[in-house]
Amino acid sequence: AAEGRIRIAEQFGIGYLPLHVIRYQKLIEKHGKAQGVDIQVEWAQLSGGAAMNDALLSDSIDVGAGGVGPLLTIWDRTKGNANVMGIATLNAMPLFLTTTNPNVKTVKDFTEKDKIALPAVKVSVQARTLQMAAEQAFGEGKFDALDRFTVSLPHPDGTTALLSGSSITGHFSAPPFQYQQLQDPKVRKVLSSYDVLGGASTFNSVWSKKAFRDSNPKTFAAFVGALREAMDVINKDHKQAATIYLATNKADMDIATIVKMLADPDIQFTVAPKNTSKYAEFMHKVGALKNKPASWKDYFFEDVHGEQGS
Amino acid sequence: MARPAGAMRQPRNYDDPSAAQGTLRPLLDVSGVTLQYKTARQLVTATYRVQFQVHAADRFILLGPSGCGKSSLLKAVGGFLKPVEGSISLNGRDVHGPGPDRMMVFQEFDQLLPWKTVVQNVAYPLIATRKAGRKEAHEKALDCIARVNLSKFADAHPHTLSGGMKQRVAIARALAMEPDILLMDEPFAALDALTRRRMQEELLQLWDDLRFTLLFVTHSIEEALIVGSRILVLSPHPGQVKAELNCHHYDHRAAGGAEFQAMHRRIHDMLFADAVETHV
Amino acid sequence: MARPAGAMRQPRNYDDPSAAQGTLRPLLDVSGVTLQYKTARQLVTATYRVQFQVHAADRFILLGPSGCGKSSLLKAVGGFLKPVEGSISLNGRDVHGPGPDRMMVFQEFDQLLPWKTVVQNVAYPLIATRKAGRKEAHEKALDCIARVNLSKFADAHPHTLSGGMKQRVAIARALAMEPDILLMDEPFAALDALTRRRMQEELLQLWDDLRFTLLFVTHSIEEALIVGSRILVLSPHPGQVKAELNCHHYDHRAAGGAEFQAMHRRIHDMLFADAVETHV
Amino acid sequence: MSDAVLRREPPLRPEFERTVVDAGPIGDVARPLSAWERLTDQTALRRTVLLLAIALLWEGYARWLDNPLVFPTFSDTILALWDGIRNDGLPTMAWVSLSTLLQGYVVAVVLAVVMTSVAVSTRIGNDLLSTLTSMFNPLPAIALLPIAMLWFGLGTVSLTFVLVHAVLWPLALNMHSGFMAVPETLRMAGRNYGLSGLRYVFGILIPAAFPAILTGLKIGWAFAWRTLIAAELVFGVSSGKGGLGWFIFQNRNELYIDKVFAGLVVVILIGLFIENVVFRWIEGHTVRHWGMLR
Amino acid sequence: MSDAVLRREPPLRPEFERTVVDAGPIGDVARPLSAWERLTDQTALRRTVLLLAIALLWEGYARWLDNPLVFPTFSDTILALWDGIRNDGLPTMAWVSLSTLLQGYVVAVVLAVVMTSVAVSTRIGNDLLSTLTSMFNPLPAIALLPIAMLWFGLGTVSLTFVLVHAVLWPLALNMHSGFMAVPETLRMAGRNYGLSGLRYVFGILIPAAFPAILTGLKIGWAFAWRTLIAAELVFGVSSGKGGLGWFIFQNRNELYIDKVFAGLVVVILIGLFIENVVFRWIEGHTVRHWGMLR
Ligand SMILES: Nc1ncnc2c1ncn2[C@@H]1O[C@H](COP(=O)(O)OP(=O)(O)OP(=O)(O)O)[C@@H](O)[C@H]1O
Ligand SMILES: Nc1ncnc2c1ncn2[C@@H]1O[C@H](COP(=O)(O)OP(=O)(O)OP(=O)(O)O)[C@@H](O)[C@H]1O
Ligand SMILES: [Mg+2]
Ligand SMILES: [Mg+2]
Repeated sequence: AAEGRIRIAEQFGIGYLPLHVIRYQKLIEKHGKAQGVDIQVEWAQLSGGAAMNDALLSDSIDVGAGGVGPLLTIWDRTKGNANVMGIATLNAMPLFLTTTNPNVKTVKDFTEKDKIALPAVKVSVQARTLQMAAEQAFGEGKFDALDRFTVSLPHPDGTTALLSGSSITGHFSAPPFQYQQLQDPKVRKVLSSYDVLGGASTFNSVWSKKAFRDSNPKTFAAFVGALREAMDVINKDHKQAATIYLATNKADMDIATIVKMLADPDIQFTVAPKNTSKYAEFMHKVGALKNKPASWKDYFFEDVHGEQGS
Repeated sequence: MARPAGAMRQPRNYDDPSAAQGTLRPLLDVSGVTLQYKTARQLVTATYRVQFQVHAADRFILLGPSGCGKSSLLKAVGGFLKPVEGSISLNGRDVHGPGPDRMMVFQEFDQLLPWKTVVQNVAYPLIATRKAGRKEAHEKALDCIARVNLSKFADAHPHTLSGGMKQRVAIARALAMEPDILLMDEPFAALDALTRRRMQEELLQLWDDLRFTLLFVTHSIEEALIVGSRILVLSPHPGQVKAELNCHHYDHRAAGGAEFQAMHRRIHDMLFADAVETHV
Repeated sequence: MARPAGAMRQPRNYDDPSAAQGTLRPLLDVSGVTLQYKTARQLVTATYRVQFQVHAADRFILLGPSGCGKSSLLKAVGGFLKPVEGSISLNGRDVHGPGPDRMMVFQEFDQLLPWKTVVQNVAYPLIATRKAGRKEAHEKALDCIARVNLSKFADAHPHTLSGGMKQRVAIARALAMEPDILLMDEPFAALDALTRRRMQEELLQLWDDLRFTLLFVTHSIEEALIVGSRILVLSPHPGQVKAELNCHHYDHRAAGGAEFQAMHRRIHDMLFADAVETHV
Repeated sequence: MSDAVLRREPPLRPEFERTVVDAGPIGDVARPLSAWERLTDQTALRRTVLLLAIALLWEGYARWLDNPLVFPTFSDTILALWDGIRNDGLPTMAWVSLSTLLQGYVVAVVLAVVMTSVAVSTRIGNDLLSTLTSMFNPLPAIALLPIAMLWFGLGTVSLTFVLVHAVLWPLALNMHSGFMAVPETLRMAGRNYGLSGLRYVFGILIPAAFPAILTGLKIGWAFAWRTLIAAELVFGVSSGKGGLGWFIFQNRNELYIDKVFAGLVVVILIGLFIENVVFRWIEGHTVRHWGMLR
Repeated sequence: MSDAVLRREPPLRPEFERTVVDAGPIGDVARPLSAWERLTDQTALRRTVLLLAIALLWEGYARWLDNPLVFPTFSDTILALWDGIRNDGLPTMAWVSLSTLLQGYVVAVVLAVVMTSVAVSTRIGNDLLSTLTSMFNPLPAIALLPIAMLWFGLGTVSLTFVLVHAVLWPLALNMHSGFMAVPETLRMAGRNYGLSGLRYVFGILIPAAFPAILTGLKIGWAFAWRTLIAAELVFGVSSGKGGLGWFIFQNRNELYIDKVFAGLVVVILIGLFIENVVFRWIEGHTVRHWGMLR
């Protein structure tokens, strides 16, 4: 394809703030000009990993965005043909397992009577993290000990189900739902993904086909440059970032809530992958990945290889 | 099986009025009945202030030109149509809706239930009204089907029958019910001369056996004279009563006679006079 | 408007055979036609090896008892039914499927298009076959509707008509087409004596004007004699040819006469003989 | 048989003749209706009362439930609707959805007519329609998504494609079975006029099967909405103009359940309008007017 | 008018009478069919050939496309299907889905019969059905999710509820319009027998409207599948004993597109079976046998 066009898909949520900033401040256009190309940017919002994959593989978009799990899966499946790889990460965020059951202090305390909602049983990042936590709690190989308590529910439905006191007593979700849940005194945090992985971990990344990067080097570079600049904007001025978030999402949330979220040390906006290889190893071990990456550099383009990643 | 063409019903002493005077209250009292159809765009008056009384065991004929409201009148008596003016009462009680006491043979060919075979069609009303058990109804149905000469087709579905055969099934269905009042709307119109005659004889024979009350629409003067005991002559659209005539003294044997011919001509002229009025 | 009842078609010199001899090749040749209906469970033979020829300008009558296959024969000529044996040819060419050269009046009341008004129903085939423009068709339709005495109901939809009125519309529709061959299946069965007579006269008048070929099913011997020029008498189910008779010399005025009566009786006996054979 | 029956004879009555009055000026002699009858005769009124009752039930149940995160009250929903109209551009969103939907609907109707026409004309066409319908009708929209994106990319065309899938099969099914149920006499009348092919389909089959086709259109309409709303969630928005489905999705994500319900109420209102105004009008001027439907 | 026409007279022919042969032994005199005619007469054969052609087209297009992650070839799909049957318990999953589906279907059918019976008996019932249908029919299943969870919790009952929603409205619509289109004469015949209420509905209306009802049942069946597959993802019956929808969802998430297609093929196969065996049988023994459908 000719240089000068990039189609980016994003999803819903605070995690995609860097993309919102890029869009709001027209950063790609700016970086493109610097390289001497006029870039036409098209934005789409898609609602889930599967739609993202369909769109990317059918060449409806050039850049997709989503969780670590889908990135690893699509990298694994397209290795050798479409060659999809990560461009960079968007953030590192903790994912919380919350509960309304007062008897549950650790994951070991879940019983038959409990139901844990996840966005997708077995395959979502939350499900993988829960499996890793189970393995840590119950011993090597027992990663599926909690699977039978889990049910699939989209975050909003899971949240309402948890808060309205139905049979859902546990929920492994993501920002901002987990914070909304914790505002309710009934709800407590059982686990954070940071505990399981031993530190900050990437939640969302962006990825594309190798072919796109090869045939559009300048556009691609402009996108990476824009992404880095957006990170700087966010990290320097929480207030401005929050304003942009509200403007692009038409959400009438309280600006202070967002600023507070951005100021949370657990929430980082960075292009450097954090603890992704632990996921990769685990997924390979349980058979979800056929290829075992030697390091995170196997599934990210060189553009971020200089970062302190893991 | 059908009887040979010559067999006739037993003679009755109609000509002795004192013997004939039964109850004086009519069984069916139609008084001042106006029937109208209202559609979004127009209003059609089918009959206008029609008045007649039918006594028990009458064979009452409605005779009139096409479109004069004969079917509508019959439907009103059957309880399917509400008069906008006047009243219809049966045994002194106003008619409210249809019922199995007044079995109807409709003019249309599509009155049989397509999902039932001929014998099922005839047996069904017997079963539905609990007049007979399943087996009894079946036997009775077979018997009536034989009378209309359709035994060969007892297990056929209605859509495989010819027009006349369908009408014969409908007749068998009505006869099997042995209702107190039988409403028949040109039941023999689709039948050939031979079959028609046989059906007329069957009907009269059955009447002789059961003495039900018959309300019969026809457009054939001859049929009216043979089948009926009293004839109501209606004017063209909208139907109004033109005359009521006695005709209990004619049967098939009388058909050739001079008196019969005179009566035929009288009615004929009555109807044709109209035509001249209207169309010249 | 309809003519007064007395008006008759012009006299024709039927009795001079030399004048009548036109072409010798028949227009319609039905030879050895067996018609069968096959359903999953049974096989019904409607007619068996029926043979007849219709010449141009014939008024050919099919006469026979109910269920003998008259309608089926007419449908086969119309191209709606394929014979399983024998052949039907028109002008020397085998009949393949229906066409507007053979306009058909069906026996059923539901042959009118319910979504068209009376006048539209009559005009539509003219427009569909491009025989006339929209306006011309409309005028012609109104004219034909007047002939069947339904002008008042020209804008009514078929479901608001009585049975006889529906049939008259179907007749008007066929007449308006002025087809070369007109197939009519008991068209007057639902009509009262008066209307029926007027329709018969209209039909004969039109025939006199246009000299189309008429194939006409009826179950009335009298109607057969008056309307027809030649009668095919069929046996009961399955229909086979019993006789072919000439009757071009009868019209309404002849109806009372002795010769007419004799012919009537002859056909009557022919049909009733059957009845005795079959039913005793 | 008893003798009593045998002897039952009607009384002899005198004959009479009457002169007939001129029937020209007979007008409407219907009895006047009572006020109550006239009121309950008004379909619009009856249905409005019904809708009010449903709204009241909703309000009552929601208040009793007292769980606004799951089931907001009717009044809250109406407030949210008002807010959505004023601040979130709900009418524009509804219009975006509606216009996409109409496109897909029209395409599907045309396709259904073409396919069923072919199906009634040839035996192999019949086989094809029947096979395709039974194959594709049960497939959920998501199954078509990859193909849609492959062929048409992201955007309205793909949505239209999925909508066509939602409408086409039920409509074709209804149309086809409607065609098949057309009475033989009517078919014969049509073929007697020399009609064939499309002229036969449009001249005879479609009007004769119109009650069934209307049902198909209604079902197709409803399923187009269902599919559109579900598909908009997945396809999301491109180039910034989301529809009703997106509005619902977004508000669900932000847990504004009252706004979710407001979005659904818009769908319901459009549905009521289409049924009670558009389809009712069509029915009144076609099948009811023709006496094909009570 | 030309004189030629006026003078056209048929020739006079002699009269004749014939004796009629005994018609008793007339058998089937149909002409024997040619081998080709007999072959193409076999609906099953024609449809099998058609299916093979579709499979070939699929294989060809997929090979040409060469994008197995979006559109796998037919052969790959069949291999994946085989693999799914042997290793992933696909038959069990299909059975899980099918049994849930049947439950919802049966409930919906019963409800539809009840609702339309009420609707034809009373005017307010008619209003109610029409209003409810136009309100709820366009609502996507996700709109019912919160309510379903509230009332029935997670699990099969909720799934059934959503299925009922998918089947009920289109079936009720078809049923009701079928009832409304029953010819007046048949209605009158039924009422003449003194039938009313449910006996009237079951004795007259349902058989008379059976072609429309069958269409409704077919559409309902298809939409039950669509909804089930979409809803299983969301309601995701507790992990472990998922159905076909779950199988498809999981494999889509893991990008095993050939398995996704294998799952869809199972849906298609079930659809073909139901249409060509079950519904065909029903049609053959009812509406076709009764001459109500060609
Ligand atoms: N459903 C209807 N809607 C409107 N008008 C109707 C309806 N049925 C009948 N009519 C009108 O009522 C009048 C009388 O019709 P009806 O069927 O009673 O006549 P009829 O005497 O039975 O005629 P026929 O001998 O032709 O059957 C006709 O003018 C007809 O147009
Ligand atoms: N569609 C059909 N399927 C099967 N059998 C049929 C069908 N139509 C007619 N028949 C049978 O064919 C025979 C002749 O029927 P047809 O309608 O031709 O009779 P007809 O002479 O017109 O009788 P009528 O005077 O009663 O109208 C009958 O025995 C009938 O049962
Ligand atoms: Mg009548
Ligand atoms: Mg016939």
